[in-house]
Amino acid sequence: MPYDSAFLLRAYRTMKTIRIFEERCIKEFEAGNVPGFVHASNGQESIAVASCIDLSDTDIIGSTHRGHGHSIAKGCDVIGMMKEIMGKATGLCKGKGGSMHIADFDKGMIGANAIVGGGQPLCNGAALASKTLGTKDIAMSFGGDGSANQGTVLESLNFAVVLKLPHVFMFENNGYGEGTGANYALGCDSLADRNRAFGMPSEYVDGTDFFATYEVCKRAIAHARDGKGPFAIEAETVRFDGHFIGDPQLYRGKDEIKLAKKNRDCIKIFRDRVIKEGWLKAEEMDAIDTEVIALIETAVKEGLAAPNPDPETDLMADVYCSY
Amino acid sequence: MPYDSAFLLRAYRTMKTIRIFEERCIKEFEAGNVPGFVHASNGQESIAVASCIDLSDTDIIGSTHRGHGHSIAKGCDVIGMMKEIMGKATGLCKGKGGSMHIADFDKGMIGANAIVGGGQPLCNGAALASKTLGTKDIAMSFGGDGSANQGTVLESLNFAVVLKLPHVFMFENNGYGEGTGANYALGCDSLADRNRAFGMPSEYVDGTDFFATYEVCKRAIAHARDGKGPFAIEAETVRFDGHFIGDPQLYRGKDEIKLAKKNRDCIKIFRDRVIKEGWLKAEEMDAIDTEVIALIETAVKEGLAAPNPDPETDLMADVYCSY
Amino acid sequence: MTNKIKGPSSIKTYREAINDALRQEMRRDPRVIILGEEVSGGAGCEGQDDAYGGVFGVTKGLMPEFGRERVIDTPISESAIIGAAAGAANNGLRPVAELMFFDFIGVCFDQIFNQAAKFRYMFGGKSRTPMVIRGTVGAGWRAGAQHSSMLHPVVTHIPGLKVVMPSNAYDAKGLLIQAIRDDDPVLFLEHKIMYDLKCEVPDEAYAIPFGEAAFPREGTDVTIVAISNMVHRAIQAADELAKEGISCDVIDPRTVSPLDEESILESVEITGRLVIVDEAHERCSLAADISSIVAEKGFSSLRAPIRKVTAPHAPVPFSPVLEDAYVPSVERIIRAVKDVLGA
Amino acid sequence: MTNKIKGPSSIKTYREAINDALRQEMRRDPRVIILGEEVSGGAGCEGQDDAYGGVFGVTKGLMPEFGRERVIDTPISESAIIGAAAGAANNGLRPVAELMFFDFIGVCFDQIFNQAAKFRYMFGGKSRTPMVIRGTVGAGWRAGAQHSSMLHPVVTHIPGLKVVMPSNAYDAKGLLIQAIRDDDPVLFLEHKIMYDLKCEVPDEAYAIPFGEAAFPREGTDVTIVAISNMVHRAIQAADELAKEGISCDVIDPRTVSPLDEESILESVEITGRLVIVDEAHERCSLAADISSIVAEKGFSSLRAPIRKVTAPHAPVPFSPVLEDAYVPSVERIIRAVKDVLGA
Ligand SMILES: Cc1ncc(C[n+]2csc(CCOP(=O)(O)OP(=O)(O)O)c2C)c(N)n1
Ligand SMILES: Cc1ncc(C[n+]2csc(CCOP(=O)(O)OP(=O)(O)O)c2C)c(N)n1
Ligand SMILES: [Mg+2]
Ligand SMILES: [Mg+2]
Repeated sequence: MPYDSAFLLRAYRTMKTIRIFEERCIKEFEAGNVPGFVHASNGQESIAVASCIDLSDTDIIGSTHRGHGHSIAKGCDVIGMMKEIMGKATGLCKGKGGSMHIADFDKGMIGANAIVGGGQPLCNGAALASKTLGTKDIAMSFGGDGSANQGTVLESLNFAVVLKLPHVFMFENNGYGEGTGANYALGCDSLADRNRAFGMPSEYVDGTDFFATYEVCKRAIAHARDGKGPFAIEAETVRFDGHFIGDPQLYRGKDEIKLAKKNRDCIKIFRDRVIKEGWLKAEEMDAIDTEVIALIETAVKEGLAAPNPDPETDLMADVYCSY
Repeated sequence: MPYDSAFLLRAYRTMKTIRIFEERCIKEFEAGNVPGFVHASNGQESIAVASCIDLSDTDIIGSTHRGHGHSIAKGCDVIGMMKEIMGKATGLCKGKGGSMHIADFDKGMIGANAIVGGGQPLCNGAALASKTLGTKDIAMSFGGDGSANQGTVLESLNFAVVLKLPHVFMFENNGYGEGTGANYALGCDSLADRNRAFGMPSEYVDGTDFFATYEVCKRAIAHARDGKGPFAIEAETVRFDGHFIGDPQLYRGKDEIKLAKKNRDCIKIFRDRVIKEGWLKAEEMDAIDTEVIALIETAVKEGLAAPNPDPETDLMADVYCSY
Repeated sequence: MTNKIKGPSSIKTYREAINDALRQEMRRDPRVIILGEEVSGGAGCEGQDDAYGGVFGVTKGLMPEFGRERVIDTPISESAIIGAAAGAANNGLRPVAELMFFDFIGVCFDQIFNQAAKFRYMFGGKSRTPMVIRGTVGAGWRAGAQHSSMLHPVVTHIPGLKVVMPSNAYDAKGLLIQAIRDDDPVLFLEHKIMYDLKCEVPDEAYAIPFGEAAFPREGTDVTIVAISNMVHRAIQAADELAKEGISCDVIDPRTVSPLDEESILESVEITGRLVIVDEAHERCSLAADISSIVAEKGFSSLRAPIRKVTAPHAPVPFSPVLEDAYVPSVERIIRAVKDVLGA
Repeated sequence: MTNKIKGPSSIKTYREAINDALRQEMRRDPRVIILGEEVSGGAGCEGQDDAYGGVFGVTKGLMPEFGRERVIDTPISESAIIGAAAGAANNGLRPVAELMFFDFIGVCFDQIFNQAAKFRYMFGGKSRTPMVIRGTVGAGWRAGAQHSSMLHPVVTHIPGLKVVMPSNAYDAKGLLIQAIRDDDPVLFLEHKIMYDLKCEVPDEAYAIPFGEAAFPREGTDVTIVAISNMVHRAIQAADELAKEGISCDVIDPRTVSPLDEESILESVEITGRLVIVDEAHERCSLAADISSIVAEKGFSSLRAPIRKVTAPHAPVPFSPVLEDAYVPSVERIIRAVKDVLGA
């Protein structure tokens, strides 16, 4: 057995936590309990978990507008997250950030980012800190296929190579930037090839395959941690829901989502594989499902019950460290 | 004879005009007659001329801080240019632009640009105008090895591919961005390869060889004009002088410039070639030299004699087309 | 807010009025193109074309009429978008570029302030850059700190740019048509909270000149200058105050660069009192700007301190209770008016 | 402008004082790093290392002392530079990033105003971003429209940023040390015309707190607030006016965010008259900002219109005769002072 069962159970639990969290977010959004814009990452759980499962709390990730999965995979408290997404005072960011601005520095999660291409330059910085201080921590940035066309991201690739930064660039290619096809917006034939041309190792992987993705990430992380510089990964995946919750998704093909859910569900693929290989039993995973559902139920309950911030004291707090 | 002599004489005359213009700029700068920052392009003349010699006045070029050569090659009046560089009211831009902001819309020269990476997005726009209006004009942007790392340039490459714009991206690799080596700042092994990875034809050429450069440009321009989309060229070249006039150039190797002037002078290489091949006679070119020197002498004289702008009327003029 | 409308008209939303202006100008002038992310939507996808028509649906239906050649979906590359618009404007087109959220100027500001804004001046008056950048501004959508800014003070500071901020559908249509016909780069800022706001809008094309304020309420006690969505709160405040016998002169500059200084100064000459309402942060804001103009040119008329009612010096918070406290409220406007009246 | 200096000191240029501050803080704190284009120079070249030490020579000698690991030359990628600084600041370093010309914020503004400035607030007070961005501002170098802007109003507008604009070597050193030790993102704007300006500067490290103005001239007739290089013109004007018996109180806020409102208000309480001198364009400027603060909070003291002496609403022209007319002159300041005195 190439993976020990604790690892597999952890991977499964984390993916499932993301899935249930996202599904519940959608429900709570529709019920009017979640304000603003929410971008769910269900369908893409395998990448978040494969990327983060070997990272420590001092390794850094930088995320995107679609960041719930990365946060959960990096160890952020889902109850704190749910409260945050509901805008509550006891949320991870005291309700000031919301879904698009979750961060948890104690967990090495330096922020979702509502600006496409905002996070990659920052992860270069985290990697630079590690290199300068000699900590051996690495940084992993997440970005979508769409973000790969943002100049800030492109120049960050070169910058990371020049300064030999321990930074793994993870590009989740879910085929869409909002309602625009990656086929259209990426002028190149292969994003992995384009990234490689910047002078770093770069690999393509089927992101719906947890194990394949995990193995690439392992190599990439080792490369970065060993001081060999940055590494880029393009992981192909599927966005199960709209760009944002409420997106009518007119641009998607007939049956596209149905088929994807049937054939390209990374959690289903994981389950089938571990059962087929005899690595885990269905019951073990079913038990986790029950626990996860209960956990998210608690998160929602606590989220709904949590107090709102107080404009008197909170509106003007924390603009600066010192005044 | 693969090139007719009128063409060869024109190429020679234009390169020589640039050379003498730049050398004279340096002299006039040192004499205190040229204010501000001036970036001379001597050593790189072959690229400017090879790029522009086949372009019409309605084809567009966008240039850089090191833009005198491009302007001259595109047909801008050198007297108007000299006046502009001296800040005079009768300069090409009424003295408001200066060396780093010369433009001449009648000649399809839409501007030098003091922002590294400022011009490439604009040339996409010129190309888009041509495509939309169906004029068959092409746009050619100039940029240095340093500019290739600016996000605006990188995203413009992809943008041009996606919209299939008739835009030739010319990158003059003179080995330096100010006092930083291109080896250092470009993380990739080959800029031409990196550009190709964006999904457009891309070629490397020895930019000190006028003929090789001209042939690549011809192919690139034809490609763009035929509606096949953008094309990138990396032309290796030498900057004979400092980054700016007055730059002590401490970062350059011992004898580097001396050797370059000896072995990699694009005008010398051109002369030697056309004489060796029997395409032109030395005397023909010498006669041009005399004419060019006289022309630049006139430009300087007229420049020095030209009136300054009048703050009363000119300071607030032309901020807007309408108020 | 009654506009003298002659000829056929209909009730339109702010969104529809903008769409109408774009459509009429595109029909009239083949040089007008639209570009931006999702301005049509569905490019390179299996499903429907024109899937979005802009994420706020403002450009819906234009691609089907004018084709992908003139309604251009782009990669997520704002510098390339704005640069392409500016370069195209220099070369014969009249592009309307969309910044989905105006907050995204951060990744393309150079092309706006250093390029488009400066061409004409730098090049000695030899260029024209007839482009419009449409962008959504403002809080109220619970979109958080990076999608809710106003930022008009930043661009108003920059010479060479014109900045337009319509507060209603009628103005939106007329000002956008003017913006498209104008030969200078124009920033057309749409407050996202107003897209469903309706009023009567003429069917035919009309242009509203820049630099001419509107006067949604007339009065003699206090001048209130408000912009964009704040106009509606100012009107509400004025109507409340009217019940208490306080008469407010509400001025909507409509364009902030150029600014109709004269109308403001004339009003203050009568009222002697000024309150400025601006959803932007307070430092170096439009509110400060207008205050300083009056403190310089209308000082002798002033009978009370000039009050600014602005958003605080803090990013826009996500939590609805905080965001609601962040945006200047009708109550704060009323309080400010009473303050300057010493009431 | 006399600063009470105890202990050893020497005459230093503005450039040297900044270099001194960087060197002393880098010695004291290994977390301080410098990054930017040509901050050392010569990377990947055959010739000398530290070939530039910044194009203005400000960081000269630091790379030889601290190595390329802490004085980092970068590609021409300003978003990556500022992003790297911000990300590093979030993760244990105290970076000083250089924007060779502050005009280049156009290509990295997002990392400044949407990222670094907002982290602490968006993340509920859980982050610190102790970074400094040094940038050169201002006209006078005949560098043209894209290399001569001030732009401090743009960043002063943004909550979460601190903006520092020293007018002399003494302040430059003390304020830069404070900026490096400060836990918030600080924009440290150096007017390029002042690099060779000298004054007495203590040898030891010292920090000048933000938000405390300096008072280079004291007087009772008119308050003149001036910033950065304009302080010197204001002083010159004050000295000229003193000869005519007009007594000016010259205030140099030194930091514009935070701003020492109190000192300005106290001065106007005495003088009743205010002239503000700012090299930035006039619209939504710092001059407007200060004017509006006084028109709101110091109105009862005001005995005359508030005059702003600013650059015009035009890009910076290249031609020396135009550029000289563009920058606020001593004559214009004198005229403004006389105007507010009705003299
Ligand atoms: C600079 C910037 N431009 C545009 C947007 C609007 N926007 C938000 S998400 C998104 C699509 C991103 O696509 P991709 O990177 O593929 O990520 P995905 O949504 O597929 O996870 C866009 C255009 C933004 N937030 N920031
Ligand atoms: C955005 C921006 N960053 C930095 C600079 C300062 N600068 C001017 S020219 C230059 C070097 C450009 O190098 P390259 O593109 O190779 O052109 P070259 O000077 O060699 O012609 C730099 C860093 C600038 N003008 N604009
Ligand atoms: Mg995507
Ligand atoms: Mg170069």
